Amino acid sequence: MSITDAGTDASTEAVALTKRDFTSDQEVRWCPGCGDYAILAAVQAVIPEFERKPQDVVFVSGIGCSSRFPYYMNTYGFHTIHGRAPAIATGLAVSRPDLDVWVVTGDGDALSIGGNHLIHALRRNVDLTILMFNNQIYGLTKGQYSPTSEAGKVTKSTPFGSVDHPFNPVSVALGAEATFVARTLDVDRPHLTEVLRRAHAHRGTSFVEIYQNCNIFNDNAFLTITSKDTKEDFQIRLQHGEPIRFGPEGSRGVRMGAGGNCEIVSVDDVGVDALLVHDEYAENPGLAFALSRLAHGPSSPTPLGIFREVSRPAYGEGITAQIEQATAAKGPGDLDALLRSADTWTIS
Amino acid sequence: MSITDAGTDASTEAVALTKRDFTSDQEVRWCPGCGDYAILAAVQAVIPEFERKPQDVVFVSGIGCSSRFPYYMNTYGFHTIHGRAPAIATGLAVSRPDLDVWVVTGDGDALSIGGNHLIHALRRNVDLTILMFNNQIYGLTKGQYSPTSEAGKVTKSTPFGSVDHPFNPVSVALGAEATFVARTLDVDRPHLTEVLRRAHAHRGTSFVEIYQNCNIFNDNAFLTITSKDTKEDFQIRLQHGEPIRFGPEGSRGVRMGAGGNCEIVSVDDVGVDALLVHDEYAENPGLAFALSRLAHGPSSPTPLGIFREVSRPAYGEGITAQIEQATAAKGPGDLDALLRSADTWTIS
Amino acid sequence: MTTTETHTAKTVNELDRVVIRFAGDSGDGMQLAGDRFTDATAAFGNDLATLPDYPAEIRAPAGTIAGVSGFQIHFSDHDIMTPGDAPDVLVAMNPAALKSNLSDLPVGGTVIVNEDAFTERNLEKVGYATNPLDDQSLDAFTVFRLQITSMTMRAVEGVDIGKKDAERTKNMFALGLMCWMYGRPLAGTEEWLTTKFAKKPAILEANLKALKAGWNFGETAELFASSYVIRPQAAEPGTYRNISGNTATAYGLIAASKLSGLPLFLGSYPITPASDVLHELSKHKNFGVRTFQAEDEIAAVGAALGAAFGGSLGVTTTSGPGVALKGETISLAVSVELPLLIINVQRGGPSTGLPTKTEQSDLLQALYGRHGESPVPIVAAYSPSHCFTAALEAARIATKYRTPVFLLTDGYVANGTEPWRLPSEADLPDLRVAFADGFNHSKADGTPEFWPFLRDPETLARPWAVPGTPDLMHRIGGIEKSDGSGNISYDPANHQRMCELRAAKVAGISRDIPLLDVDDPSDDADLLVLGWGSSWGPIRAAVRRARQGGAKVAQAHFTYLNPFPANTGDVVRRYDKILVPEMNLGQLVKVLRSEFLVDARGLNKVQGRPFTAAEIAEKIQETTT
Amino acid sequence: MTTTETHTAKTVNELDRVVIRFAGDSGDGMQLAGDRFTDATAAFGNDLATLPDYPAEIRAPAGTIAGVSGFQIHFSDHDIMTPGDAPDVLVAMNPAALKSNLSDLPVGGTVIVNEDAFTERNLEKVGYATNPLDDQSLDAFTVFRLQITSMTMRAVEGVDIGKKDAERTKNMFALGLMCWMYGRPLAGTEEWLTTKFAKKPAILEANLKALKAGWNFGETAELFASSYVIRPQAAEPGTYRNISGNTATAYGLIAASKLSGLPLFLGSYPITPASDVLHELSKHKNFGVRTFQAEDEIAAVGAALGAAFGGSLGVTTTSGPGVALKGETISLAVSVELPLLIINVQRGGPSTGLPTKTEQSDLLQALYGRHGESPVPIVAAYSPSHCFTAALEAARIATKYRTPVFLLTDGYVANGTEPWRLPSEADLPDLRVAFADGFNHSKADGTPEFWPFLRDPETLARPWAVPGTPDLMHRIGGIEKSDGSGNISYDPANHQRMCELRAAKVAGISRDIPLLDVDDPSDDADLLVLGWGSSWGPIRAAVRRARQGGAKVAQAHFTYLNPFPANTGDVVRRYDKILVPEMNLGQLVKVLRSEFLVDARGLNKVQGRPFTAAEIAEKIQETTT
Ligand SMILES: Cc1ncc(C[n+]2csc(CCOP(=O)(O)OP(=O)(O)O)c2C)c(N)n1
Ligand SMILES: Cc1ncc(C[n+]2csc(CCOP(=O)(O)OP(=O)(O)O)c2C)c(N)n1
Ligand code: SF4
Ligand code: SF4
Ligand SMILES: [Mg+2]
Ligand SMILES: [Mg+2]
Repeated sequence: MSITDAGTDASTEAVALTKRDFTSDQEVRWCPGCGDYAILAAVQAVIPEFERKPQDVVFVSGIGCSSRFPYYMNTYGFHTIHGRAPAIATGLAVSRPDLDVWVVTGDGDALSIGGNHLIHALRRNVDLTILMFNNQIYGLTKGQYSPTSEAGKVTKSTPFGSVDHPFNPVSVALGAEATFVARTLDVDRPHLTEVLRRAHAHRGTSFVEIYQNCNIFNDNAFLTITSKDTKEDFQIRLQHGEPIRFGPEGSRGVRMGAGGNCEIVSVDDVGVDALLVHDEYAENPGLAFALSRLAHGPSSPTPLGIFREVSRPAYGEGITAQIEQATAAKGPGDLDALLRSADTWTIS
Repeated sequence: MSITDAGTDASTEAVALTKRDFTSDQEVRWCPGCGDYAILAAVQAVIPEFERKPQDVVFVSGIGCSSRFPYYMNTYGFHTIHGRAPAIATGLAVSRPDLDVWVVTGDGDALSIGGNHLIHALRRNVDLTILMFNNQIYGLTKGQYSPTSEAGKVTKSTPFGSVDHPFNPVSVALGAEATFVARTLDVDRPHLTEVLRRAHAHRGTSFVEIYQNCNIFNDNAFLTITSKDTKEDFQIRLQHGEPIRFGPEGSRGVRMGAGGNCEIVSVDDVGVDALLVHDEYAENPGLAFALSRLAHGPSSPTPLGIFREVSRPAYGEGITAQIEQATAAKGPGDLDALLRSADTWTIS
Repeated sequence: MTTTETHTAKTVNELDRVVIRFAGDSGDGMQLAGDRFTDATAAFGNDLATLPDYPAEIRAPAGTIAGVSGFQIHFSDHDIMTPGDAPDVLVAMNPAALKSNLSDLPVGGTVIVNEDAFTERNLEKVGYATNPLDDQSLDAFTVFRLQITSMTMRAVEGVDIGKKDAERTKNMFALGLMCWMYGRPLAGTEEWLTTKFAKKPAILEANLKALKAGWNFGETAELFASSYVIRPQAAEPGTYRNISGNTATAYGLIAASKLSGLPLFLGSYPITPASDVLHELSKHKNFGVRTFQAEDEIAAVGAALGAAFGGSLGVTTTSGPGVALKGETISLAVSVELPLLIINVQRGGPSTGLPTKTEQSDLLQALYGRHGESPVPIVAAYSPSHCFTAALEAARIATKYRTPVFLLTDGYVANGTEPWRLPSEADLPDLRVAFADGFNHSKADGTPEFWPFLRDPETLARPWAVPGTPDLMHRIGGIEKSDGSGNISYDPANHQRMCELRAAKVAGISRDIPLLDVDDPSDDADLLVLGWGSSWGPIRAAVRRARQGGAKVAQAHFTYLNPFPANTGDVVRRYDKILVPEMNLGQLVKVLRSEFLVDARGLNKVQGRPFTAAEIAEKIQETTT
Repeated sequence: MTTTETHTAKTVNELDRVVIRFAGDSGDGMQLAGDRFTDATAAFGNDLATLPDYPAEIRAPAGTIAGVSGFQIHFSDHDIMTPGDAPDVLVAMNPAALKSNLSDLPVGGTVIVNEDAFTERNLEKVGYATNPLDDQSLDAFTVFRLQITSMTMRAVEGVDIGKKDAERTKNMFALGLMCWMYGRPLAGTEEWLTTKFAKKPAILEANLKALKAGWNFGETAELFASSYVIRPQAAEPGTYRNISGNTATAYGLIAASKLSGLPLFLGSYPITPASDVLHELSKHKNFGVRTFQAEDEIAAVGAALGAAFGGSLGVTTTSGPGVALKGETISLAVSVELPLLIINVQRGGPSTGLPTKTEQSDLLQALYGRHGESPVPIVAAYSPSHCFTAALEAARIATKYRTPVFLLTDGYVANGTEPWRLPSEADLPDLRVAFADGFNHSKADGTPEFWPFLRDPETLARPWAVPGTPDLMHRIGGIEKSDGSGNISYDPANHQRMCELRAAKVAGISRDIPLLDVDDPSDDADLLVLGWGSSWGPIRAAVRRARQGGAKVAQAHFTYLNPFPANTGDVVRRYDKILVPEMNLGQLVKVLRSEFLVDARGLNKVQGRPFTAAEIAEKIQETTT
């Protein structure tokens, strides 16, 4: 059987798949209360909608609590090494455009050791759906600060507080030419589900930052934006084509300042017409970037949703096209001819 | 002699230094006509102004044609390995805040293999002056495309044209929380010199992209913005506090669009007051990012100058401060006391 | 059963050594109970060795085998080398703990179980069809079924805490009971609890009550006929503390920094089981320690090398997968000849392997895991406290010879603990380093100049001229350099000379390290048992045991693995048979065979856990008879 | 001197072998002249071997020693193994070329110099105080002083090109002259030039004129008393071409892909001297080849492994520093047991070392450069054309045994060329691979399931089930896996079993590779010369030479270095003395000593250039007498 046959077994008739079809028999081993459970449940619940058979789906991960994810999916899975999942998945996606390839990673895995592979995958627009579980901590190694931890964080490796200024993952992705960038929350199942749908539908690299609570080493990191009391004030939910409003009865909004940076205003003061209308599809990432700068970490009103979705050929398509063109032009490779493509001489 | 004594030898009296003091005895070995010569000359000419003695200056580089730079400076120098200069320089700068540490790197060195170290140095704001010679090619390895090469580039490794979408180095740096970001040109000595002055004066990481011509493997890559005929139309020279204008008699300008992206306009059409006034010091990087998106590669009007300079504590300062605080609080380390800091018992 | 109020006069039996294993769910606080018992034991003056053993998952599901966390302590009235092969007493807080540990218990051993946890649900989770407390499974052991949970709950009744918190104090009950049984005073633990829960008085009260209740239960229950006493060991006079290998490594580095006068710079990326060295060092900033949690292992070693270029004691700590990433930078350090310490706290490989378990399988990587001819000296620690000395030695070699040095420890010594007779700073070696401070060469015309690769004829070390030093400005790099001047050189003969000089420099260190010490009391042994690193404990214990059984066996142990001590050839050629126990598939043995052409044979265990003395003793037996 | 118009009848002498070295400034086009001469020689049917030698700088300053570029060709009427120890004829286009190459020329050798380039300025640049053409320095040689530049300029006069372009054709003049001297026809070169400069007719014309002028000059000048003829070799019948090692490697990979039915995926990051494999492969997309220039070496090998997981033939090409970065990923490949080719075109180390020069110093890195017990098979190519076969073999082993495999070549075979008798696809081995396509195990209740680590009992290979295959969904990873099911397992005994199984799988390959072939014509040699990789040529030549001198010497050469061929122990134990020439400080010799306890000794050269046959022959002489 050749690999191109693999995905096309006609015997699998079109029976609707369910969550159960995507659930492996492995016992889930995160700490009780971990936000990873909710994300797993959401993925397992939504993935049947995508009408890909389990055998055509692959989850690739690095190392971290989050990277245990593939074991729990009844698909193909590859739990690789720390930080390298985007690179490994690139090879898979480029060589097997017929597959549906996902990457599950953590804030340390993706942005610390794996930063370079992530930004290059984004720049190339490899056809991957990347879910980054951001708990702002190293979970698996028991609680050191991560590149998304807030400055001053006291952890095992920073008993006097970290002196690092953190990354804003959405800004990093936009600076790296990402074509799809979104942010969502472990605890908001509908929002998470919708973002997953959109991310999966996007061709090229989709980068999804999922705020995820690590109740053991960084509990309540996202409390302001998740708790009933404060979430209205702290969640700025982006909706394409709509003026950006939030707060009780949409009383607050976002305006584009003259200097190219977004500012939060009172709608009563400025009027709805002054508000910025969100445009997911803006070719220029300026708007998305400006939105990403509204909050550095979840301690101020934080945009959630899809920052940007634009279309650019996926990397693998370009490679496949060159193969097709070369084959059309030269015919399929003839080994004997290749070896004899230089000056030859014959001794008889 | 302890390392803290090293920099403070009183015998070096305050004689004004000259270019010659910073020129090593090593023969310069770039191809004739290479843009690197001009950058070397500019650095050697301006550095005496900074009133640092040669012994207090260190150039650290990776691997590449550009990375040969340290050999030609009569300072301390470390020609390291491919992509790792920012990491190695971080250790040096953090442990020796008394030194003036520079990094010289190429587009491949900094953005391909070294991308992760670069973005983390920027995020941390380590006190480094990083000069990235961008020739949009791998020079030393004889001409493969780099992460800044334009899409479709035909090189030895991409005979059918590359299918990679390139990075915009200024956007990458801004997405990575850089505090100082500038772009300049090998062939414009005054502009280059002024940018070097500003970069050196900045505390924290200064990131300078220098367009550099590789006349062997990527000749004339920057021709539109350097040639007499076209440069007026293609150079957008950023000046703090000034409306952004360019073109013959400043006939064109840059306006901030409603969607947060910069657009090029005719000044006659919109009037000077509608133009964007450049603000290097804007705390929010939105403006700088929007400007960076005006051009993707030098084939359209390209902003040159200082995109952003903001102040944030340098990483090393934070580390030093913690040492000072701990020492003030606990006194200088007492080894015997440390060993005995747990329960002890005595056998006699 | 229930506590009885009857006060019985209990017998006290004297023992010379005991091994206890606490085992329970990750949430049961077994590591804490073990630590406290260890401290009490240390303070009492017994020699001891410990072995914590925790699951790879952060929090495996409660009650499962994967979630079992164990802590073993071996203590005695004489010096001991291992945490013990098999426990004499197993404290099992739930069915999973019983199931996964029972096979280690020798026939006749004692099991103390928390009967309350043997619910149907818990039994099912681990696949017990019937309750092992009720069938014949435990017939070979002395079993004590205690309702530890209920007794604890009763003890803390009335304290103002939630049910969950109350239940969590059951580890203190177990600890109290064991302290009673082996005569460990409670005072130290009480003090410790008081400090720890100073701000949570209710929790404190509950813990103290549970602890006391455990003790009292032992004292009063008719269940236990006797308690035991293990006399303090007759150790060398001095002040002692209990210490783990990772802490000893951190202290050794701080000491090396003080003694050398070089500020300490640690570049590290967290990884099990090495992270604790980073954690420990980051606490001691008042020693001028700079710790840098890098973005990855390459940046970590790079920053350490950059700091070394600047005159710091540059150190990087990691485990095997991290070393695999650092090879290119270590090769640069070899080429530029700068001091650098690479500390590998080895764990189970290949790849992610068994990340929380121990192994000695990175020796060949340390020797050869780089491109080109790239020799690096290697020092290995053989016990928790020896990590201190080994770190000092590694730093001494690195700074004196201007070379990267590997310090190999492993999960076993890193997390294990033992009593350590504390040295005084005054007794520690002088490690001061002289930086270059002037010209060392003249041009043809007599102008003085600085040659960064003009070597010390004795050590072959090059001068270390740190930035900031007037006149000595120079450039170094990874391209081959001219012998002496250090300028880039593609000259063929020079390259050969430089490769040979770098090799000779490292080989020459053999003149500067102690000879290999052979313990051969009968002086006519045929068999030499030769090891390195953490297998020292079980090897020592096994050799002692074998000798007691009448075997003639010699023993020697490497702290220095590259170069070997100068007398190694003489030593190994003196014995007919050489047995090399290693926690790998045979790495040192390969090097010995190659270097000395002796038919050394391996005893190899790759199970994520240390040898037991019995395993080695058996092999000795087999080899000597 | 000037050309004369006198037409003299020239003698033709017959030679059996000649070594010519073209040397000049990087800008002088010596590589091109060498390449063309080689092609003409190949077409003529001589056996040949070439050695290009270019500077590390892209463009070192004109006229300097650092800027000298050389190309040596050895051709003969019989089979030869090396590009020749010393040139018979040196063509030196400027003083720097003369100075840096003269020491290699034996007394009596011929020097052809371009007198025009011996200007005061050029002499000064390389530190000649007086013109060596005018003092006694060249007395020991036969010197021809030709005004190559001026003659070229005159030849191309009237062609419509600039002065610089005109001057640049002087390499064609030199080539034309040498072709005349050794009777190489010009037709091939003329054809090649015509294609190359199809769009630049003026340049074409100038080049053709210069070429012809050179030939004519030889023909007519009274300077050269004779020309030489080297008859075609009596080689095996077949179709031949000239090929470099890097091209042969690329072709071998394409062939392996076709023969196995697995699409080829190359993940690579450019690095000298490996980049040309990437360049070559990226041309052949019509073979379905996917080339991925990654952001770094880690991504390159990662992507190749990802592609292998998907069912491609995953390959990564690099040199030593790149391998140093790939160790962690290779260790993952060992653990997940997926096929992967890692091709190391070795260069001078450590660190950046001598990046454009050759060395064999990464053998121990290939064997041991990873953490944990991480065995990887190793194949090494011994000549340029052998790279093709070696690549096929590496691919066969990787896919059959589901393991990463190292293919070691080096700068010498990679850039060197030799004639290659072309195989036909039909004669190449069948490398077809069977993916898993169904269940292979049953649960206790009889439900069928797929066990990704249930091994083939013969090869110990695990099934390769690629994504897209129905029913076989499974997860793999770097944590230790349960033998069979492949589920994560921390079980101690399982870990030992898996480590041993992985080792046994690799060791078992020895049953599947040819025995070590020993060439011992007298059958009573005492000395065995044993080598690996590219030192084959000089070893063969040296052994032949030694035998001609009467020495009894046996010779064998490893293509497979892990595992060794099954008979290796027998072979090495059969000889009293074993000599192992290596371009390193002794790596294979270490392994042989360890494995077989034989006192093998090294002959070690680490100079960035291959052994000469004389160096090895001398050592053989010394050892056999
Ligand atoms: C090469 C390597 N370095 C370090 C580690 C140790 N390590 C494992 S996971 C991890 C970080 C985990 O953090 P994150 O990616 O945020 O995932 P989380 O556990 O928080 O989900 C580290 C440092 C490793 N396994 N491999
Ligand atoms: C680990 C490693 N990988 C690859 C190389 C080969 N290499 C050297 S420089 C270089 C790229 C040079 O490009 P750039 O950084 O843009 O510098 P330039 O030469 O253009 O100035 C590469 C791929 C190397 N020396 N080391
Ligand atoms: S440590 Fe944190 S992230 Fe990891 S499983 Fe536990 S709660 Fe989740
Ligand atoms: S190859 Fe290009 S970048 Fe390198 S020295 Fe030559 S001109 Fe400059
Ligand atoms: Mg995390
Ligand atoms: Mg470049």
